[in-house]
Amino acid sequence: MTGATLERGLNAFKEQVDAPVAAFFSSCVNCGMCAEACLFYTETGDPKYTPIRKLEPLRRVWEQEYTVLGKLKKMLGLARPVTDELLQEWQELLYDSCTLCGRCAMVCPVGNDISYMVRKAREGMVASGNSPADVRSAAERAVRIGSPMGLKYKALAAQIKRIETESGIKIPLDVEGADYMPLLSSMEIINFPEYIEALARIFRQAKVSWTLCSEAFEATNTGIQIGSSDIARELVQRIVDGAEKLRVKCVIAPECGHAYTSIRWEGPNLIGRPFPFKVLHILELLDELRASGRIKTENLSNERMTFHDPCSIVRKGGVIDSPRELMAMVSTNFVEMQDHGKWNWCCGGGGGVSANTNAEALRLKVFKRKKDQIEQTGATKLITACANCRLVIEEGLEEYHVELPLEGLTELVAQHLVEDK
Amino acid sequence: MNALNTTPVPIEKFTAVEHRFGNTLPLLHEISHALHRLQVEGTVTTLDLNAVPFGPGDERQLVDFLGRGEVSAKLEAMGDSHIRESRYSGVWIVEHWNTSGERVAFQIEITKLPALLEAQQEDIAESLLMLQAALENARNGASV
Amino acid sequence: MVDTKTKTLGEILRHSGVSRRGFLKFCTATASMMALPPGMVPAIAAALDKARRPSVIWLSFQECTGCTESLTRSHSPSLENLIFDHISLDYHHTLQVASGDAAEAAREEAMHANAGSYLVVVDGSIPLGNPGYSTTAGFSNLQILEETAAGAAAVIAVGTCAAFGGLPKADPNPTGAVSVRDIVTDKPVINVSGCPPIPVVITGVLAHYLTFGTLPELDQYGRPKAFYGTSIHDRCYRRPFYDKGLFASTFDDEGARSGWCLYKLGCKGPMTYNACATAKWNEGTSWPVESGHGCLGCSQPDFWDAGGFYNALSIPVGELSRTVSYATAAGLGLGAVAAGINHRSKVEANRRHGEVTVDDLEKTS
Amino acid sequence: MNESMDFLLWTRGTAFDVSVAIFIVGMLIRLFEIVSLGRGRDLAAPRGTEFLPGIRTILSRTLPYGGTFKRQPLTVIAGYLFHIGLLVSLLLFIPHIELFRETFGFGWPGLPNPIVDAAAVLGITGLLAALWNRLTNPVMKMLSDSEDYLVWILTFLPLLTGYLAYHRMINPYPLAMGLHILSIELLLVLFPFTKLMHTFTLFLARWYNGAMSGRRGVES
Repeated sequence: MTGATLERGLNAFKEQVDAPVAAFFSSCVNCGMCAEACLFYTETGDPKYTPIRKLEPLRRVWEQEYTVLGKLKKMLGLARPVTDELLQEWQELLYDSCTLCGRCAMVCPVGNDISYMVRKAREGMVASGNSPADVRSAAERAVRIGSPMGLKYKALAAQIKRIETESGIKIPLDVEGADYMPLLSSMEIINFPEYIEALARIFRQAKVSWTLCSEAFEATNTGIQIGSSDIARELVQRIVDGAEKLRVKCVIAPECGHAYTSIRWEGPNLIGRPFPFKVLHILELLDELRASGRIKTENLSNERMTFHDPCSIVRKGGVIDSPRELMAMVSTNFVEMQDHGKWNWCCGGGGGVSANTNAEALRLKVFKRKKDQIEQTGATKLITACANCRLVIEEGLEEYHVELPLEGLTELVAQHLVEDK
Repeated sequence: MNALNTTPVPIEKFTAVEHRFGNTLPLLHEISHALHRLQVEGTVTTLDLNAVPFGPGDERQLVDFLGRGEVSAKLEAMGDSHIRESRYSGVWIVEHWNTSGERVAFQIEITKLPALLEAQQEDIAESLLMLQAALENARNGASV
Repeated sequence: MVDTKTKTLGEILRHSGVSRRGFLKFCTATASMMALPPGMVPAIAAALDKARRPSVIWLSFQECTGCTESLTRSHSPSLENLIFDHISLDYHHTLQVASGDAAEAAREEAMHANAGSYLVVVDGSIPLGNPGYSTTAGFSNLQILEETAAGAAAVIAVGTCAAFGGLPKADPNPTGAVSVRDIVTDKPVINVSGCPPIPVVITGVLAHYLTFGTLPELDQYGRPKAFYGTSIHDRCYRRPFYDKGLFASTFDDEGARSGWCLYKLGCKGPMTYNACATAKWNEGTSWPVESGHGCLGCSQPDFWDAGGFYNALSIPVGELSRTVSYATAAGLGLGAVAAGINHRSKVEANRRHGEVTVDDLEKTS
Repeated sequence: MNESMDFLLWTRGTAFDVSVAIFIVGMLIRLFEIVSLGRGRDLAAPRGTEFLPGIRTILSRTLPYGGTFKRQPLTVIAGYLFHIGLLVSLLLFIPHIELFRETFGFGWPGLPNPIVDAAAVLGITGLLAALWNRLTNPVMKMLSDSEDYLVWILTFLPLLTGYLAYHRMINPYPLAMGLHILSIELLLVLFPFTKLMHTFTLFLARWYNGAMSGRRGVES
């Protein structure tokens, strides 16, 4: 098969409709409550961004292919078809204005999981060639080069070398039989290498057996972002292969939202078998080390800090309490945002939005929600656990001329770590 | 017959319970308003109680409530009629029976004097003729 | 002897020594019987004073004589007697002395002598299935009705059979029974429905015609509004219990003893229009609801087919449980078919899935 | 002749049987259609369970989240009003309970008519408010298609005709009751083929949502 066609797109939509999708569409009464949970609506006031409306193409396919009345209408020519024009128009709605944050799924009175369906609808968009060009090229880079940002192992090797020299800590590489194999996101390698150093210091202190894998270090998965299970499978398979080769017990997802989703929740389903290793988010691991007393902190900061919950890790990942426990390890003046935990508002850049230049203006506009939320807390430092959130927030704050330092939670823990000299 | 008498046939003892169905109260209010109209405007009102859906006991409750006043009249014309004032002056209870002793009308009149008690114009005219004829007879020598 | 055919009612009464008071009392009773407001008494008196005696021909078709029984055993015979004294009942199968040719001759004579002004009273429905189902003197009911109604001023259909077809018309209507109104379309037809109708309602209609020489105002079923204007439910003394939600659930429970609403026991009062609640039965003694039994709805068309007498009005006529079981069986079958089709559709879509690689992201045109 | 009684008997007889049959067959087809699409087995190691969180979400979504309630009070209040009004009128009016008792062989206690009457008024008010909201709220206005308005009418008519029949505001009564039953029959016939289905599928939808979240350790 070569190339994307409408026919392949329609077939993909058809494949994606399952019992939950059918139950969700059957249940929607167009009450519009999901709009009120979506920052793309609340910040623009434009009803076209109402979450459930973004699913119109998928809804039509469901209705026309899987319901008695819809089939009848289609037969009589009364059904509104899904055309290429419709899909083109919907690209903005399914990509630019949805971060898959899943907040709408929390408020829907009939219980529709809209982000679940957006993720599925994107499969049809990809197969019909209606995915955004930027995300497309990122996917190409990820598959062909190894990372969406076009970064190769060489770059990581250089960072490792630099960190080893600066900190004097050896970073294990390709160690067979290690317990933990942390993954990294390209952003961490390029923008936040402090994360790697923090890991090294914490693991050294906690005497954790760990290793990086030179063949499987990239955690990000543009297949998930663009919405192609086939591409996502290829990328996940690389990690599985690496982990299996090194026979690690546990793979650690980095401070990156969608990477956690792709390796923790979608991965086994993509490759069609359960993993022979565990998958933990770094915050979960740190919390385990804390609980078992293997790491301790000192010189707690009394600076007013707040925590931004990355949607994929918290609301959609279930890592809700660990960040709170860890914040308590580093700060005596931690404040929650008004809507926090599973009710948190998205930074506006998840789900591939930050990689999509078409969405840039809109993303900066809707960032106001996050900015207001942060300002309301009066915090002077913002902590998060997702490199993408971190970049998006930094960019957003700059746009709104807000001066506020940002830090990753893992680094912060490392900063306050009690280390045996 | 004896056999039948000895056959045990249980007969349920039924004591009629009089329930208050609440239909008299609105009627009493209506009477009260009518009485007020009689006092102020002199308007006469007649209520046909055959048109009121009484439940068992409702009628007795109403009649007991109205009680007995000073005036009571009995009329004998095509069966008996009882016209009596209730304890509320101006409120009259009028009942008409037919010649077979069955009640054919039951009314409450709110008036100074029920019209039926007055001598009727046609009867007066007839009476006058009869009286004159009787006097004529007397003058002609018949004994009075 | 006064010639009752030419004198007015007023003249006849005065001649019989009835005083004006007596006459007024009679008028009061008549007004009450016709369910007219007491204020109408003077008008009734004036009208009755001048009323003349009409000729009445009574025809009986597919009936049980219950309507005649109801009328003749009514609780105020002297009042009806008065009325009947002043109508001329020239033909009535059951009541007349004459029989055979003499009877039929009496009917023809009455029709002749009073052409265009006599009243026809009908009880019973008319079978159209086969004229032989019901005949009188060799004539089918249809023939007699058409012939007799031709010269009538109006026809009074007494009882639910004559008014709406009644029991003979009940499903499956073996005789092809129809109502008077189905046959007589060019004359006023007054329906006095009920099984049987309340006697004073029958006499009330006659009294109305006698008094005013006109027919009373009718409802959409051709029934006099004065008697059929409000439903049993609206005039029921047990209505407050309905409103409070207090219902008897069986005929011997506490609710039944306390005189609560009989809706659950199948009372059709809400849909039934009749004067039972005020006129009552058996010399004004009681009426069905007062005696503890729900209204059967006998004065409504098709009451016999309107569901079980002891089923609440809200319960549909058919056998709902049966419909539910059949439909469930059918639904399970069709549902399995629909499920099969959907399943196949999805399997087919999965089969047609071509792997999307990064080379497939661009549209081909 | 006898139109309104014939009409009432038709609505209580043939029409009722037909519409109940269509309703049941349609419902089963629709439910089979949904369930037959299946749900892939989740191979990811679960953090939590599915069953109880699913049940929990079925219950918890009955209450609105405070944040959205503050943003759209009218949607929430109108929704509550008409749903409660509808359910009370449908399930707690004694004549209706008699119908259920006849159909299923069991019944339950009802409420006094004045309370049901008040619930019906609330229901009607709620539906009118919901319609107004649908016509004026920009989101709902944009989302709504003809089906939404059809469904509104199908829901409104039984309440309205029921109210009018109970208060005997349409005469004669057999016509009023016939109209009321007919409006229910319309509702029953179209129910399985419109979004009225949410009455039943929302339990599925909420369960799926709660179960999928519960598996990840999130209470949704």
